[in-house]
Amino acid sequence: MKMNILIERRIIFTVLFIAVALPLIFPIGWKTEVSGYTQMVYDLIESTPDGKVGIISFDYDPSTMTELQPMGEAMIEHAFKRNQKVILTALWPMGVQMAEQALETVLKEYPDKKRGVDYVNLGYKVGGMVTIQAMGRSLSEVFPTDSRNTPYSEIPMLDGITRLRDIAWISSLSSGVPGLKEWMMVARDSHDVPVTGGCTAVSAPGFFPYVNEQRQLTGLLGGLKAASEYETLLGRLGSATAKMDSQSIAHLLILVFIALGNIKAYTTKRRKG
Amino acid sequence: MAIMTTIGIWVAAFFTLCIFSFLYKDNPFYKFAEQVFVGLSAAYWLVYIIYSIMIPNLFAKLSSDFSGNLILLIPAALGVMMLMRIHPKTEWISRYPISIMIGTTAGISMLRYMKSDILQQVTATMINPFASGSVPVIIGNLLLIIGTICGVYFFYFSKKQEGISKWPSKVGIWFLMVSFGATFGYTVMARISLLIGRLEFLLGDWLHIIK
Amino acid sequence: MQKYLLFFFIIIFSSSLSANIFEANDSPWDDGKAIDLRWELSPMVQQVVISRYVSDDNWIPVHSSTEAIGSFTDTGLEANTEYQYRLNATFSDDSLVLLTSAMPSEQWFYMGKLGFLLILLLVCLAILYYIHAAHHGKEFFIRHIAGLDSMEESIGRATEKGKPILYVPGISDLDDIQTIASLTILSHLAERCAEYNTDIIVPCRFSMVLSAAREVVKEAYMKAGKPDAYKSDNIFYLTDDQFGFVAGIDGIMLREQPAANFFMGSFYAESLILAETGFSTGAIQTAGTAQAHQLPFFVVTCDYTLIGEELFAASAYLSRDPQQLGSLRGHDFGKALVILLIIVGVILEILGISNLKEFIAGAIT
Amino acid sequence: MKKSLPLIFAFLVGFVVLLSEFIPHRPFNQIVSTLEGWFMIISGFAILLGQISLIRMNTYKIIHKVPNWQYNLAGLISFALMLSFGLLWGMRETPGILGHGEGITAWLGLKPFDYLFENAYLPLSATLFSLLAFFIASAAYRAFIIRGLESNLLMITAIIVIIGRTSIGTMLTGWLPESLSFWHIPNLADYIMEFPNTAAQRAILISAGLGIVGSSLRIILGIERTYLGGGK
Repeated sequence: MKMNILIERRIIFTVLFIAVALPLIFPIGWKTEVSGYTQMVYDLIESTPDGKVGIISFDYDPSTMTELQPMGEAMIEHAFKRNQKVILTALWPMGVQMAEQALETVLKEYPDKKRGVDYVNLGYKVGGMVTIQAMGRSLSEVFPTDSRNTPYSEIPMLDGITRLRDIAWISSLSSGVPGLKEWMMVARDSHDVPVTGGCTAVSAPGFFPYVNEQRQLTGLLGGLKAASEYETLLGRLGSATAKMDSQSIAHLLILVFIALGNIKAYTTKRRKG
Repeated sequence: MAIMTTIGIWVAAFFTLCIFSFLYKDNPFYKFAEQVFVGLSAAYWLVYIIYSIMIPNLFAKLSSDFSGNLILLIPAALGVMMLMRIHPKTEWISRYPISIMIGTTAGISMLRYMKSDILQQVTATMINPFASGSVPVIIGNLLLIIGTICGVYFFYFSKKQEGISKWPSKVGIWFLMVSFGATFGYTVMARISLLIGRLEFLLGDWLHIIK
Repeated sequence: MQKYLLFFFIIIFSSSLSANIFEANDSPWDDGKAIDLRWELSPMVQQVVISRYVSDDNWIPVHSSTEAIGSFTDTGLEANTEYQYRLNATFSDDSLVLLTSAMPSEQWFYMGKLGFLLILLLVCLAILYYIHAAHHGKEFFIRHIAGLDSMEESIGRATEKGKPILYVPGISDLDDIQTIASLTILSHLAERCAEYNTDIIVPCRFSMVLSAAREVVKEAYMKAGKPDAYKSDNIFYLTDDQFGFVAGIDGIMLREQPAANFFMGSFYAESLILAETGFSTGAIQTAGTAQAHQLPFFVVTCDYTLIGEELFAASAYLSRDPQQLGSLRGHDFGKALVILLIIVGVILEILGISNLKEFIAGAIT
Repeated sequence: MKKSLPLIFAFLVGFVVLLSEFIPHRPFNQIVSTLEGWFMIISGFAILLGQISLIRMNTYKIIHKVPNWQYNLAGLISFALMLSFGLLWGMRETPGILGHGEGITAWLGLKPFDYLFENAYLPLSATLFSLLAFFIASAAYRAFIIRGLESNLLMITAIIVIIGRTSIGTMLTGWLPESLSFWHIPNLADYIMEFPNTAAQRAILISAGLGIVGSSLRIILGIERTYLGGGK
């Protein structure tokens, strides 16, 4: 019995490994459709006037970067494309490194964007919901300096930005607590700033009730599929799109596993019964 | 520089394979990699707490304008009291900062959860289901209202659920099951994505099989 | 008298026709950071620009419009400071400048949050009332929780097979209320196990949980009158690493083949691995967690699942602790209120009345 | 005394936070604003504490040579390495005690702290969680067996969502005419998410939210005091 389980398991592991690897080596190029919630996120940034300042908060660590990093890159790029300025921040310490990596990727295509003028990284702050609440009163109290130790008052793009109300939109890329939910609760429901963002697919179903008439969340990007949809909207062949073939094949395989499992259970039951 | 980058990629590949070896069975490589992870993670937190919180929000303010920021000595003292938790004998001192933190969090979460997760959700369910012209949306809106009410009723414990009052709870559980199914589907997607990311590293950055 | 009245009406009439009004007032019921501006101009106006005085003849535009009658709220101001506003109106052949000023001040209540406050107070008072009542011996009914039925079945099966029962109190530390609820359930289960002389194995991830679990089980054995049957070695620390902990439990399940598994408390990604291995060994499985993401895996792999709040209800039911019972009853009051509000709200919406909805949602300040 | 004073603190702080939500007048918002600033600093210390105790526990294991202590030693060494790199040369844009360390950065291609992050921390963290993909596959095979009505509902929804959230769904039912577009699998998956899923998740949010309001209330009033340790 024991051996059986282990061997069976290893076979499944190997098959999955191969199924995910093959489409990476030989891409198929299937198309994706854009869903309504992704469109809402896109429209929010698209309809924000030039020169406005948005916040992108990197609230995740490398464990979920495959899903969230493409969203971060696409959103920075979108803001740059629309001539908006972005503040990068993080409620998770690992988010700071994620933000810098995303920025590096986008800056390759937008080399003339300048730190302090078009974007700034304000770094990591501890405290989650309470800290966001403090940002609602004063950003410079929470962020005395940016990650380069430049004082808040000396950063040109932050001139006239004193508290959350002065921000045009906030996007949180979130894989847990604190993250999107805390931003939504404080920045949207208490300070009336539009909040949008992305989350890992695991937590997406739990965020759907917030995308409602009241717009607690303006749209939602749930997982890699949504990231690739956003890339499609931007007209950018990014890293998420390239991975969707593998995703599709692996999903098919999982369905096959479920079917096989049920057939096996049925036959054993019949043999026994 | 190029050599160090290549070495870095090999180190990364080594650690990746160490973790994957757990799939065969628990082994020394996995245990080693795991402890390295724990150590690096602790150091990462420490460094960021020092450079992003302690220095800019506390020490820099105190050193640039001590008399103007005298009040910051209070949280600094409370913070030090927090560290007293490390010894069983002085642990009681940490109760003061903890009580302040817990009190603040309790106050803020009470307000924010009441507003966002209760009131806003209630008002978001107060919709006219027939406002839309399209049949699927009308049905959807009805499902939304009925599902929310029955779902909340499922979590209502103070009443015997017999006879007719059994039904809302039953319907509530059906909705919960549909939602769990959706969560399951999304979780499959999430987990596979993570694996794709790692394979992309192994096959691309490390082995250069894909570009 | 009539003459005066007539004169008065003429003045009002003419002023409403031709006079241009521009006025500023402190926004009521707020934190003194906003000023309401209102203007009425003759309908020929083409462009309206409102600016706020900053310093040294410096005016910054805060709003522009093409409407003859309109209003705007300027926000982000300092309380108790006088602000001057200038309105520049452009007509096809003429232009006009109007000036006004106001001082924002803080009030003692946010009127927009009245609905919020009332409902919050109502729920809090209900919770306090029921806790108070429970302390004074009032008995509260708790509905049947299907997941708890598994206890008898599990113990029965374990006794019959002579195999132990495995109980995992979640992977969170003692500061998580789910872990506390889990320990309450453990206490009850351990007592029944003691009665039937069935072993109960409890692997723990944290030392705090370990000592609490030992205490709970020991007490349960004493209650059952079998303090000698208590084996402290059956409750042990495994490792505090997440996946290591799971691997350890997997090993136990395959080796010991427990007749029943209980997974109660806070679980994360590992729920799937645990429940799947348990399923394959054919044990009766019962799970309970408030971690919504993990429920799907438990529902498909376990025979019984305590869903979300059911975990806390089960704990209150088994412990009969007045604080838990009272709170639960208070939360139930809240749920009944929510259901009522939704039903009334939907009916009003269908009738086209949205006052209730606006009152609850309130203004965001 | 050792317990009652902290309880009073928690009450005062929580109560002022509640009041300031509804009273826009001074001094409440200023007090809360100060508290929020303090909260951040104290939380910083709390995290410091967490990491210090972790390292202390590791050191204890090494000194007392508990089984497998060698692994803890590896952990401790990597901790020391990463910490000193970070403190000396800082990370990314942030300078450390010795500034930006241009020399060593030029040699490594990255700052030493970032080099360790990218080549050790990042792969470890990402791979640990990618293990779950394998476990979900094996669970799909062995545990998702059709049983009662309720688990069937779960399975059917799961299958629609699994297909709908990939390109396969687009291909399978892409040929459907406009009038039947509701049955197009990606649309169906979105519909499930938007209506029944939202309803159920909303019910979960509301009932859990009430639980949080209740426990916050009990903490503020000092009825719930397990956070002080040592039971009731």
